[in-house]
Amino acid sequence: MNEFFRIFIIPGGLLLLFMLLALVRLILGPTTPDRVVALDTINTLVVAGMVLVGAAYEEVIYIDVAIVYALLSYIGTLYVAKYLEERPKK
Amino acid sequence: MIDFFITFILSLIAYLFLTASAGEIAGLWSIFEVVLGIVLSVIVSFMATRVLFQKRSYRMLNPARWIIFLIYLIGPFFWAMIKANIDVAYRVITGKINPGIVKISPELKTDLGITLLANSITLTPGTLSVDIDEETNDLYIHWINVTTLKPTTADICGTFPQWVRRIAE
Amino acid sequence: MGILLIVLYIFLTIGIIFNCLGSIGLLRFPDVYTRLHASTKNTTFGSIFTCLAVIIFSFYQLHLTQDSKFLVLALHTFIALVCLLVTNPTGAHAISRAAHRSGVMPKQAVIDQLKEAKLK
Amino acid sequence: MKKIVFGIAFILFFSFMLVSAINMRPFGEPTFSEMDDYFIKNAQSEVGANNVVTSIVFDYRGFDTLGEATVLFTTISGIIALFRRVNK
Amino acid sequence: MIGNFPYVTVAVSIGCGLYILMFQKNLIKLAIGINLIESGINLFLITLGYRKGGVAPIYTQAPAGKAMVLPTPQALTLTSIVIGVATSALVLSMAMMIYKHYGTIEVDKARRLRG
Amino acid sequence: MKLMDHIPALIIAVPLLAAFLSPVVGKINKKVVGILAALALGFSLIFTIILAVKILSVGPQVYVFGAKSPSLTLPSGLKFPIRIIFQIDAMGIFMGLITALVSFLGAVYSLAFIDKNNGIDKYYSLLLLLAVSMFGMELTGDIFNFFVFLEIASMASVSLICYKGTERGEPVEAGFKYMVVSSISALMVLFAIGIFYGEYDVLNMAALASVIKYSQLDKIALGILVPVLAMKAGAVPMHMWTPDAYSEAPAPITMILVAASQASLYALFRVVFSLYNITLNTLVVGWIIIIFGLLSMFIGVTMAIIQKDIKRLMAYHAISQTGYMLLGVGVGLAVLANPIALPEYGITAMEGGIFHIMNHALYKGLLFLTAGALFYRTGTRDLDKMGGLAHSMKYTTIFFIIGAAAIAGLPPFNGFASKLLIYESVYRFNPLLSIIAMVVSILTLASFVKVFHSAFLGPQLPQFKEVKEVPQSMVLTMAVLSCLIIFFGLFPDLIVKNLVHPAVMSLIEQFKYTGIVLGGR
Amino acid sequence: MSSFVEIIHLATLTIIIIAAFLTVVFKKLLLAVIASSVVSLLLSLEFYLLHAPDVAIAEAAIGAGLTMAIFIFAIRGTR
Amino acid sequence: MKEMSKIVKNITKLVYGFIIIFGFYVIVHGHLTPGGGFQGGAVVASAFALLLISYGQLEAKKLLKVDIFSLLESCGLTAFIVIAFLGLGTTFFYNFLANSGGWFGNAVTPGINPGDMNTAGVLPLMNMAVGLEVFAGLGIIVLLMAEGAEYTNKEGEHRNDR
Amino acid sequence: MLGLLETGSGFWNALIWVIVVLLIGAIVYYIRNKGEQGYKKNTEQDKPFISGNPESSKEGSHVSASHIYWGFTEALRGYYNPLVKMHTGNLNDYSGWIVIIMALVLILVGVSG
Repeated sequence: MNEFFRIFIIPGGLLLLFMLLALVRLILGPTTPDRVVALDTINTLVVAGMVLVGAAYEEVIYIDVAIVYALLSYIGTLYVAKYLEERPKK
Repeated sequence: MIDFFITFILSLIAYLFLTASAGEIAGLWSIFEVVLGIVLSVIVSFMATRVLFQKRSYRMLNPARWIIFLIYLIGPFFWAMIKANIDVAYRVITGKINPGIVKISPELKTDLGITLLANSITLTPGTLSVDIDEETNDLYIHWINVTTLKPTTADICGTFPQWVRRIAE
Repeated sequence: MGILLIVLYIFLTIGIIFNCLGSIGLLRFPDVYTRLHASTKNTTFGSIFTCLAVIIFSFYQLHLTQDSKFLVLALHTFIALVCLLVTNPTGAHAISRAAHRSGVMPKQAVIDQLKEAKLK
Repeated sequence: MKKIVFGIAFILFFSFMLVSAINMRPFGEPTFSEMDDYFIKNAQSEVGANNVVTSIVFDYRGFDTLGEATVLFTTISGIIALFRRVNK
Repeated sequence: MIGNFPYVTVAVSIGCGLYILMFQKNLIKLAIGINLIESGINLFLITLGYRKGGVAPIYTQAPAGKAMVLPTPQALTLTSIVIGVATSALVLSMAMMIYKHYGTIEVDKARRLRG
Repeated sequence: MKLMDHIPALIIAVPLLAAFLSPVVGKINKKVVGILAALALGFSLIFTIILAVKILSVGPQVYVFGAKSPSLTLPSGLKFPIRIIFQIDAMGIFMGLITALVSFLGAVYSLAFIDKNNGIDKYYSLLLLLAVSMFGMELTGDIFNFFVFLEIASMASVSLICYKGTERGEPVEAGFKYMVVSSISALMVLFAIGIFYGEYDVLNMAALASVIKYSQLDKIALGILVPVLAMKAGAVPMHMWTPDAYSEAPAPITMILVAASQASLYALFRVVFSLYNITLNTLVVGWIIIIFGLLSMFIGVTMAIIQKDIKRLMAYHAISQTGYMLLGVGVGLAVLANPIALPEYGITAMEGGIFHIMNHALYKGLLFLTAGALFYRTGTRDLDKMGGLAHSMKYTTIFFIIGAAAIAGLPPFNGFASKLLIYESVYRFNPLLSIIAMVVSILTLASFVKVFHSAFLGPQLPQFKEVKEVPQSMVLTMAVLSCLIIFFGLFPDLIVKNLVHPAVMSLIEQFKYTGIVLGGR
Repeated sequence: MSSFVEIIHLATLTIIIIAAFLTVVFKKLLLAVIASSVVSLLLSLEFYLLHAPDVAIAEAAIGAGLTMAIFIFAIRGTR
Repeated sequence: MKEMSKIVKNITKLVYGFIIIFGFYVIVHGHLTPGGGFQGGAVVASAFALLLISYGQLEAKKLLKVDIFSLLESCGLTAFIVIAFLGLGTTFFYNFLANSGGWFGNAVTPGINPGDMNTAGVLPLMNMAVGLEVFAGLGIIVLLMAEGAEYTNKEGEHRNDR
Repeated sequence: MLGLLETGSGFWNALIWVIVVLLIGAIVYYIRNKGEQGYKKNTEQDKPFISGNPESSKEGSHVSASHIYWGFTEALRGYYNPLVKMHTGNLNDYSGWIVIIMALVLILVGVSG
């Protein structure tokens, strides 16, 4: 195990474990926006975790995945938000 | 034409930033890479110029504004962000909240300015921009700790509007 | 090396703590807007620090080994960080606006000027 | 009645899936890897690409990729044909 | 410690997809079910190619002295993912057309062809 | 000659190129697209015939994509092939001939049948892609490549079924149903491929056949592959998509869809015979296939009798005829491990079943085309509303009689020859099966008498006074099919000896199939 | 240390399983779509952890952006 | 489909070009870094989806034309199959440029290296062709489904008539 | 010989069949020609009768498709009712049957060993 792995794997892993907390909100969330917020939080955590895990594996090319993830999860969020915005009120 | 050129330069910079590695040119890029980058940037400019320059405003081309932006980012913005996070952390732990949605009129003219301000507000103390009035550029802000019912702009975002005005107007 | 390691550990610890607080805040707060406060601010802030840790460490390694891959690591991490900084608050804004328009009102709100204004 | 029959069949099938999942070779330890070792060893010299996956996708199994692009083309043709307005 | 848990995930994912296809009545839900089976199978293929302690099969600036995971399943999964998005696009546009003509997307009601 | 070596690739590549170009051509001129498609498929037909002659005289062919030479299957020092290989033996080229013929005729028939609205270029490119995917399924020797082509086939056929969906809802509904079931089947095939890959790290079918052990996981793969491929072929009780899809598609497409479901039938035989062969428990799997066949025959034909929609009736007959093929080949499989019974009647039964595939494609194609001709002139598919059409559509009537006689197994048409082979050999296996097959044949005749009576006979109805004969190209297509039917009926021995028997032997003898790729072992 | 990687695997897979169940359970279509998007995003992370970055990019791009988009178009179209 | 708020639109303006250039980077570096035609194409198509969602349909239709995309898609596929045909001197899909010394023909140093763009024979060309096809194709899917959603839902039935 | 198809327990030759049919046809034609030819066209002799009654009008005599084989389906009502009910056109059933058959085949293959 090299230096990188030793330092970065535990923070990365912890970040990914915090997803479980967000998942609870995804299950409980009384309204739809709550669940979207949980999704957004999961995405942020995953991006940060991906950067750390990539650094831990000492694979520089892995960071590209994190960039794609950060850019595109945002689009998904926007789509849901747009749908919620246009939904006819009951 | 100048729009096209600016887009070209920006995308070339982004491309070169992405592909920096070992090579002949400045020890970072190979020649082939740069040539390919120029070709791709031309294509991207064809696709993105009409999106990036819908309104023909070249105000952001002034390098002085970029420096102010960097100073803003590192100085007041970052400091406010630290404050914000400690504040939210305190609220997470204690659970003391007193929320409400209030309206402020920062009186910014440009779209870029209002965008910058809104995103800054979202990342700073106890505030979250909920909605925007498209005509008058008024921001509706969710404030986690309402102290006054009729807040001024300074109550909520401190010196940000001045900074933003300096950067974007 | 010693100072660097300490800085690194501090940065990583800050990152983890704030991410953790963000997740807990997501659970603890009563309604969408306050949850957005917690999740957006804290997770973004935490991610900045973890990314900064990676960048600092890779610059140090670059200085040490002169291997170009650490430069790539630093640059790409920086780009990821910028993407996160640009997209996260915008996403939060979009969600909160959508939530308000779809009829989810803030709980325990002392004032709601947006509802009074009734945009469209 | 119908639902009960379907339910029983579903449970049976699902249990078969679980059995096959447990009977699979252990996670992370491939028993045979002759073909893949060939790819890993020879992709750089034969194709000249650093990325072994891309060299498989476009060279060793390039015909699959043609098929895959064709699938996308087929779908798009189908969707255009589905949403076209008939001019009379 | 991890055992065959990835394979179990695959089985559960495929099972959930099949459950949706068998018991739920919304056409768009059926598309989600197909997507779920698709994800399960993609995970299955990638899991087959994993080798403990391996790194990605890319030589560009890879860490030295490590084995590489098997590349073929990754190529196959790439194909399968694109096929999956094509499938869901076609299924969903057909569901929209059915709604246009029939005014419903319930499986029980959209069945003029029978007997 | 250099080009001769590349024919297997060209069969696929030429129609594919035409399919990719047809949207561009369609922008320029709409009328040219159809001719382009027919031309490309004509090239394919010619190439297929050349290849068939070569294979039947020289032996099975291989084509390795991207290798240093087209026949270099094994790079030095390897036991298994690493590239995608087309391995074409007699069975594959037999199916390829059917596909080439049927799709070419379908394209020609479409020239007049499909009205020239703004979707015409998409129609032809989808038709070409459907033909390509069928060729791919039949010629390929790589199991994952087979999956890709299966997926193209289902996409293209669904899009074509929905082609009329802009005006009515029923085609879209049929397409949706077909899409859901076919994507389930395709995904399950992919699952089985994953199991094979995980166990043996091999994707080539011949290499897989040489190492397969029939372990626990292989059994599960078999248990997934057999029902799923039988479903794509339209076996009862998973046949419900068939009448929907066949009845709502445009007529030439229905004809090609029959060939497409036979391609999945071919894949089923390939899996059972070439991949597993005698490692599996032949009696059980054989009986499973026989039972599929019996149920298909009987339920298909009884459901057909009560139908009122002409194409739906024919679709149920398609199910019923698929039952014959399954029955014949299933008997062959059940006695595969038995060295006495196999040459005595097993091979004959399989010859009957496989000859029936070609016959079925011909006469069912002809019948669907006549149904399309009726629809083209009358605008309805409801038998209750038709009547007296023999007065105005003479050629169509004659073609319909030929097709109906062939499907009912009346001598001297081709249906009789293949059914006779099945009856006699199956009688030696189990008399009951043979009797059921004959009863089904009688019921088939009965239901076609009904169609003939209600559509063609009777006085000329007033609403059909203006009806004329269909255009030239449609008549030509139907005439070609009728001539083939009569030819096959009069000289069945030519076909059976030269095409069907080698196909059956290539299925039975697994070592030949593996030997093409791995070198005679 | 490497057992920690296994814990990450387990957590990711557990979330995938739970989200798959949620997809079945949720009756509202939008929620089911959100849950399936969680499955797809977490699948991308799992691919990343299994050292398949090519597939992870494809899954992130298609699962996060495009599948969500077309599903939401479909829900809008059938309203 | 209406437009979204001003903030989202402005951010879209900035991010749109970056996503496209990043997608192109993923496409052309397919043989060096993770990525390739499909992934990059999907990323670029996501940029179109972003434009569509934040600017609304009317605005986006001025910028993105289905006809042009359809043409590009055919071009990409045709280029792909033509490259495959060019190898027909040896076999279909033969990599005739690899290790030839010319364009994209440098021999690669075996083992771990920083990556040279000018390698891998026809792979980069195929990547570009497939990337063109995929981004045009997925763009068409997104555009058409957005239009179809307006066409099929109940409110849009009378309003939207091309 | 051309057209000779060995079927395992016999043979089939379509040409011989055609020749036989032609022969029989010739015989029949010959016998038919032997019959009386003394009727005149367009008279009472030429008119068709059904059971001694004059033929009814042509439009009324056409039996529409759903009435053909009415007796057959009526007699087999017990078989047809469940069968038609099985073809619901419900998409859940389609996928359900596939799963049922897959489970059955898996059991059969698994048990048989």
